[in-house]
Amino acid sequence: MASTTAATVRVRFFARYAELVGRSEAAVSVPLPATVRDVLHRLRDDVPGARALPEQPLAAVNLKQVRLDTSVQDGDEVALLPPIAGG
Amino acid sequence: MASTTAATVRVRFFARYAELVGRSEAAVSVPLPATVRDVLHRLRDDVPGARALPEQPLAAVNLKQVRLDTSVQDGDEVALLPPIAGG
Amino acid sequence: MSHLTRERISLDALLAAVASPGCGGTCIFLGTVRNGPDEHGVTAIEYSAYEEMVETEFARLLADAGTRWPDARIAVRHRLGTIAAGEASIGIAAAAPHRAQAFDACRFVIEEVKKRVPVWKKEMRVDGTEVWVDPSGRPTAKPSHV
Amino acid sequence: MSHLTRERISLDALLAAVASPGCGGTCIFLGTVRNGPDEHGVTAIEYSAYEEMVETEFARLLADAGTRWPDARIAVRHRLGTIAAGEASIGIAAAAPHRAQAFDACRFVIEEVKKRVPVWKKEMRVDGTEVWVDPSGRPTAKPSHV
Repeated sequence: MASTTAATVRVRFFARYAELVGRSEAAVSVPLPATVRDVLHRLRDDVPGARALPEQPLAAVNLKQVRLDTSVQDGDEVALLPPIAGG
Repeated sequence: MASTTAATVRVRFFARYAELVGRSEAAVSVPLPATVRDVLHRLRDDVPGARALPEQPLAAVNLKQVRLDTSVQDGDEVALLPPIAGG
Repeated sequence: MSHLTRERISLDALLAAVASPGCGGTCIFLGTVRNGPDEHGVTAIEYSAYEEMVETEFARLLADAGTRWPDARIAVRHRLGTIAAGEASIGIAAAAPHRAQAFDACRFVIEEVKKRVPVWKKEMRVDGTEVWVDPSGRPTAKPSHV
Repeated sequence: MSHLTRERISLDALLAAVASPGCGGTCIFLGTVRNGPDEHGVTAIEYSAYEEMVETEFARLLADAGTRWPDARIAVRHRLGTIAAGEASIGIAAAAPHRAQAFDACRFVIEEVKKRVPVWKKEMRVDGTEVWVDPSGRPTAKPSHV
């Protein structure tokens, strides 16, 4: 893809997802424009353990839950959230 | 009324009703059969302060709320209850 | 154990009475003597009751709640006497396996108390007046000590 | 003040945070680690969270509650770390002029927490297994330490 700009996002894994991936965070670079879904695809290529994650996990960008088609910018923090079980 | 049997009931007044009547209890005798309403009528005749009570107060017989047409027996405890304001 | 007390209501005692390994949700209600902008300078409320009937009515009411929510554990304590503004007059704790039961059972108890349990209150106001509270309307002011 | 703690949840602190002269009703919810007949010998639950997001999500959630119940005062504390069966993982207190607001606001907060606040739990069972709880289904058993 002929993109002149790339974004590097910090991806964080929590709870069971951190166990599945075998780490609690990763840095991922994607050509812009990009969505959370693009980040997920790149993650599966770059981080072997990430293939164990579900296809459509809950996600947050910069501390706010978002849909997977939400766009990301350079420096964003993307979090992948297992089913919420608080309280 | 030509009744051969009479019942004596203990009537108790609470909260504002005790203040209105000027006492917290009275003994009232009524010919049987009799209802709580009969007790109330006799009370108004016997106890001057009782005329200040409302026509149709909440009433309980033997610790249970009842309608005014409930019958009373000798030895019953009749209580006249101002509007309940607990909690 | 009596449902009436003249001491401060102990939340810890209520919680201890309902705690159970199978209960994951506990709902507590505290009714406190209010002295807000809608009140007229309430310093305290004097609570009185038909005490024998309060006990039997609470027993009936808790039996009713037990029929509706068989898995809930409920404790209730009503305080009598003079209660200063800000202090609790009633405490209810309902524990249940799931939170919906705990909330519903706790709410049921306070709503039924308001309808069925023969307790009365007289507001003590800063201006020296004392007013019987009639929840069916607004309290009617009355000169002190009448 | 943080909504997260690793210490026991203090009911007194929650109550102090919401007490107000104008509030006549306070509803408290405590969520406790359950080990009932439907559980499989749960000795403790390990709670973890996306802590920064928990704080911002609680702030949003309390702002939402404040819009719905402007007169209510609400405090919430979620505990993280290993919590033994019987101990509280969350405490919510809602005080309001009238009890309906207090109940509704308290219930709203716990329901929203279950939906929005990124906290996870792993059950520790007597047989040594550890199981992530997925509220969308039953927890799936998994060998220990995998």
